[in-house]
Amino acid sequence: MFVRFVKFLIRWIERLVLLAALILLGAWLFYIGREHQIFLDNRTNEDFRALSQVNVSINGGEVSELTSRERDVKKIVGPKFTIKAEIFDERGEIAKTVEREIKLCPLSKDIMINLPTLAAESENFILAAPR
Amino acid sequence: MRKLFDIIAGNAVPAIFIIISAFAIPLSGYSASYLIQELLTRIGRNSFLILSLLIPIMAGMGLNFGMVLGAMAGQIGLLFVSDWGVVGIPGMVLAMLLGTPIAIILGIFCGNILNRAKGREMVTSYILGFFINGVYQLFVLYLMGWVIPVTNPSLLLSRGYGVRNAVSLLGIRGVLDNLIPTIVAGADRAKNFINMQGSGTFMALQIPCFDGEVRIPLATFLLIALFCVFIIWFRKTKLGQDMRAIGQDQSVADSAGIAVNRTRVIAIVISTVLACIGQVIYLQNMGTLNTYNSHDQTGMFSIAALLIGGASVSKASITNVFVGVILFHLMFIVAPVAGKNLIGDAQIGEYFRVFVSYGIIAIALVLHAWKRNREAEASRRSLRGNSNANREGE
Amino acid sequence: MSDINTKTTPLLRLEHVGKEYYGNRVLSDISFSLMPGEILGLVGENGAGKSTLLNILFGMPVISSTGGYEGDIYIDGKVANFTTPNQALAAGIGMVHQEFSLIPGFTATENILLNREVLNGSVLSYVFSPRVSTLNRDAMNQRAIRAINTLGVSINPDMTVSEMPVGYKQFIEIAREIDRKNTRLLFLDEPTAVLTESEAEILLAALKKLARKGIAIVFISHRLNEIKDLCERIIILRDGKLITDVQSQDISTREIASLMVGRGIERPRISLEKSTDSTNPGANPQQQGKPKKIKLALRIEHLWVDMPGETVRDVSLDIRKGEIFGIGGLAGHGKLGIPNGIMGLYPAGGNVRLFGKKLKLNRPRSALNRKMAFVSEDRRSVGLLLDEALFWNVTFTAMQVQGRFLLGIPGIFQIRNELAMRKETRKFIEALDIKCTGTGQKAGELSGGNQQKLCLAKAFALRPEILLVCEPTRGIDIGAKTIVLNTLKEYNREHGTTIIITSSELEELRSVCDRVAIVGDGKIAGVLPATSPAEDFGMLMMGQKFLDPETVYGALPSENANANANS
Amino acid sequence: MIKNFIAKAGWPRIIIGLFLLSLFIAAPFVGVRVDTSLSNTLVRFGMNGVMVLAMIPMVQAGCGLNFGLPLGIIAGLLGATLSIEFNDKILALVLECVAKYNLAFMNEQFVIAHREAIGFASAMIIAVPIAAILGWFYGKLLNRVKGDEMMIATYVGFSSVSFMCIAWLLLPYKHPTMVWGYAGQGLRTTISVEGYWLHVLSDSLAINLNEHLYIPTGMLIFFAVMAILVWIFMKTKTGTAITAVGSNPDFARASGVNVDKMRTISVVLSTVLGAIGIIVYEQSFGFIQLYMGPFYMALPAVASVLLGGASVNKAGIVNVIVGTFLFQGILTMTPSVINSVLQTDMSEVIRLIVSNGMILYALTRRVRNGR
Repeated sequence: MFVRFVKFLIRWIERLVLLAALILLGAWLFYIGREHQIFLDNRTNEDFRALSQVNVSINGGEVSELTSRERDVKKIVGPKFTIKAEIFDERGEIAKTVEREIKLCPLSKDIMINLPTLAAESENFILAAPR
Repeated sequence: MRKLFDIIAGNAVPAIFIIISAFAIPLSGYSASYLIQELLTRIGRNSFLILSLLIPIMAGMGLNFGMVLGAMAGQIGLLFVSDWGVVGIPGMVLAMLLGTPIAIILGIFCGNILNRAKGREMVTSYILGFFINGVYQLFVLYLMGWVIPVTNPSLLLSRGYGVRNAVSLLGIRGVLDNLIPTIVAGADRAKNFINMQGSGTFMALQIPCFDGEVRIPLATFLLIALFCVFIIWFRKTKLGQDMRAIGQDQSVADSAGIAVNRTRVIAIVISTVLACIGQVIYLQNMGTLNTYNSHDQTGMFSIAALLIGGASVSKASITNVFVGVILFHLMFIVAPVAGKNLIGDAQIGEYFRVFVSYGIIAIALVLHAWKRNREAEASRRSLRGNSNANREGE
Repeated sequence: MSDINTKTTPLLRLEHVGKEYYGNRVLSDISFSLMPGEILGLVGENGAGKSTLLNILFGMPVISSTGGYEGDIYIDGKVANFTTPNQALAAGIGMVHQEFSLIPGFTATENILLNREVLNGSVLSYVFSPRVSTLNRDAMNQRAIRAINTLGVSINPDMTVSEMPVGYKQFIEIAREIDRKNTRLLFLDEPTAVLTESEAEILLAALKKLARKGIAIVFISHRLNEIKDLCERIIILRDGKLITDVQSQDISTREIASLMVGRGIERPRISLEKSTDSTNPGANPQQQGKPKKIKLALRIEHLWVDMPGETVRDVSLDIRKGEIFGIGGLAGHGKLGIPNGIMGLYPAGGNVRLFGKKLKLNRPRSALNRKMAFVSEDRRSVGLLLDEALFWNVTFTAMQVQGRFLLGIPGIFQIRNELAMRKETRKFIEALDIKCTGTGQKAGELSGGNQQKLCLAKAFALRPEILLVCEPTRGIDIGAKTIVLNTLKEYNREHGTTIIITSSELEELRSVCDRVAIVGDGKIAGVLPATSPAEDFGMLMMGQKFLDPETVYGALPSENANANANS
Repeated sequence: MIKNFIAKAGWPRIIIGLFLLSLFIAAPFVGVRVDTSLSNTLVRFGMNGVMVLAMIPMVQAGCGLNFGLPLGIIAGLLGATLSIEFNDKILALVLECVAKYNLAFMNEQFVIAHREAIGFASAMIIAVPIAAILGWFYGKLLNRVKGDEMMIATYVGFSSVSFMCIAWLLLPYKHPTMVWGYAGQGLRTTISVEGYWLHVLSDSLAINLNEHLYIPTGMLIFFAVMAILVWIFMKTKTGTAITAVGSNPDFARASGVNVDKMRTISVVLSTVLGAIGIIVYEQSFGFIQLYMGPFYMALPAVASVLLGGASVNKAGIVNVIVGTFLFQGILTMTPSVINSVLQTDMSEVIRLIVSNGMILYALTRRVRNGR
């Protein structure tokens, strides 16, 4: 009787573990498969002035050129991405190259990156996405 | 004579379709590569759905018109996934994963209803499809965005709740089909591809004497093959054996201690879950989800295709599925154009294929009932003992 | 065996087992025991209580759902009370039913091991259930072959059951029971009924072999020779009572037959005023006051009927005008097939002449048009419209066939006259004492006895010249029985209607009828006057060749010839 | 007493009836006029009644619910379109007859004045024989497939509708109001019956108490006449035999009834009623709906009769009247009342769930005598 009960219990525990594994799989798929929109923002804020030109590429993809006060949006899949920003000075030469790896909270869908802040290598360059 | 009738009745449907296609293909004027491309796409798109019908047939429950329940479950999974913005293969798998529990619940519901309506499973599951469609609409049209949070406003109707009629599935469009990109092409074209894309991205096969190019949804095919293996394996399991037993004689199976009702529910649950997965595969190929129509015709088209493949209400095999999907969709592709070229009206071809779909189901059902009544008569006759000898002696 | 008897506890022991269905006693005070390896023959008429006994021993739900049974059953000396067949199976009881319980599209192996398949273990089966592991076909085949070999026959284990001859199917059934590891007690319900003689011999030999291995067998058969040949002991049941429990060498087949049918001359008739005097025109024409020419009502020649389970092969009978003629015999031998065939309910052939004119077979309408009426043995599915009112039931046939109870112009527009229908029905409700709330009650709501009276009323409403009645007293209580039989007799006397009664209860036939025919194997085994001794009927029923052909009685020469030709 | 009533009426009817009642009570509070709703309900009742009536013969004969109603509807559509196509010729024919036989009460003016009624009658006269022929074949088919009638009826209905889709395109109709203007051939999807027999039944003897309350007396009387005819038919010798066949075919056979013949008669009758039903529907609706129009028309009719308390093998006139009223009442009231309350259109969903739920309920109900 007792043995049977224990066996029954073990079976159920195993099934629950399997179920949990499936739920975890779902969560993992959600985590790695989620599409995020990255808004690139080259505008002046309280701390930094807009850059005259910046070339941004995300995950080594297509480069987008943003001049002062321009915005752009890129889509990425998954929780991590690298951003590479080439900042030009007034003469049109690369003044600086910033490369960052950014991890996203999986629940927040979209973010905005303030490029002047990023260029200054200051933190807090991630802003809430515009509605 | 009787045997001849059985052979004709058994293969009449595929034969008629081969003849129709043989006339319609030249009339349509399509090129071989176009037809093959279309066929391959449609095989990839539809096979899984049709395969999901096999298990209830094995369990003697007839054609599972209730497979639309699974299709709806899959669509709900897709709606969530596209709301959350999960894309690519993870998105597709997640949609299946989300649809599965819904499909299981609906399958249990459906199975139990069918156990209460033994002997008229088909008409009941057919009506059940309509009934659950009402519940589905209630859910999607009123509850989503109102009770169930939907974050993505582009999914919702302008009034703020209820899902739009057309939902774009761009994020997962073709992800499975293009997972292993493969192209079969004539020699020079294949070279082009290798040169253009770099040999890494495309698996390109060259076939001499073939003009044109055909993309093969290889990953989908692999999944379908895997599923065929599953069915073959399933037939060999104890559960499959029990289903076959129940399909042939419920009372004998019951007296042998097989849990008949439970097994029937399991058969429907499996079918519903597979239909759910099948619908996700189907829609990842289509790329758009017609929230209120996509599942409508799923059951009818799948069943018609299976029957055209030579299956009957009580017997169906994997071969039937593939023969059926090829013949049915061949007709589907060529009928409108053939109609237009023949009579000058594409609408006729359109109606013709609808007529054929329904007509074929009607004929299959009639043949089945007819044959069953004849067999009942024959088995009654076999109980007669030797009195036949007497009659012949007279 | 006697030495074992003294040493070991019996495998099965019954003490004072009895059973009542709704106050209807079907089994009382049955006690016997069975040793391992013993073969017991169980004989008795239909309705003697054999099947109830089997149902009790096998734990069929019908027993527990109707209040269980009385007395005790011991297996290995321990009390056993099975409420489901599975418990009986677990205790090692195997049962081979009369009807095959095989799956036609499965092979021999698959049927023998149905739901006991040998499985390959796997991870999946551990996680989900053993049902998702694959079958081990080789091991299954080996087990099937072993079981088949035990029986001493050779059947290809991969043969599909639907392609097998009937005899093989029986062996597969038995092999299935043997394959169960723990089977120690095997019940066989008429296993030889469907076998040819040589197949039956093989089966009997196989059973003896099984018994030597220590399996006890209870063997039910109506073939007394087989019983005598196979069994060491014989138990005779009659009317739910155990009549005899003897060693088989101590009893002759004739004695068995007479004990089975039993009641014989020494017992009083049921309290029906059986009239052997001249009021009964057909009974003894020679003694009648005015010797007139006997008129034939029905002449049946070489009738065959395809009624499932009641096949009639070749029946010739002459039935006189105005007599009550009984048809008896064991279930499944075709006695029900005769009236059903004449009435056109099942495919039939041969010649049937009604008052000299040929009757068209296979069309119920033609029989009905010729003023024949029929009371079916199957009240619920053929006899009545359960969902309709009583007055529909009584008058429907008369309305359809004879155009009565209608208003309007025949052939153009006729509407049913419910007033007349109700009136007619009320007449019968009173005459037959049908207990109901009124003519509008649904027939399905009546009790069995009242439904039977309703069936009679339906037949009487046709004002028949010939009335065929099947199993008029099956499943109804004793009070209703008396009314039904008396009504038939009265009707016969008052209207001179020829009545043919088919019944499993011989005693009933003998009390009501003038002459009784006994059917065996779809043929007439013999026709006897109702006054003949019971054991003569018993011998006919048991398929014994009748000793004295002269007693195969028929008043008319042609009839005699027919009867002789058949026996 | 109450218990008895509940047992007799059955829970589904009581629930739906109370629901409908509450809708009527709630209507004034949300600004929906009760009299308008009542008129709408009555109009829909009259429109659909005959088609629901078409369920009775087949159910009574044990052929199950007539999901094959579209077959009868097609006959009706043929009758309707042909009556319009040959409208002039028919009128001319009638005038000729009037002139020839010189009937006292029917003169030329009378015919002209009643040309709509004549058109309507001609539609019926054309439709009924077509329906009878189709029904005869359909009945023969159903006799071959006993036990599976409902599923096969469904697909016979569907395939005949889709077959007729092709036919509507190809048949040589010429009448300009009916064919596509640009192609000059092929019938339109919806054809107006205005100028032919729009509201012939509805408006005859109609009562207009005020601008909101309208009772289509003529149509209701027509329905009543049809119902009484069916009721009388079920009381004739044949009707009695049909009922017995449905109740217990073995009994009927043993009583000398030709079971297959009775079944065929019932199917023919059902099909004819379906044809008449659709013409009544069209004259009130104002349009002939071709192509996929008749596709799902069987389901509301089936649901109505079940809602009225019929089962898969028993149905009566009361079931039809109660069921049609409840079903059409809900169909009328939910869009107006519920929409006003919830500010959304839930009628379609409610219709789907109620009608199919009702059919499911009937299909899963255990048949008592186990057949």
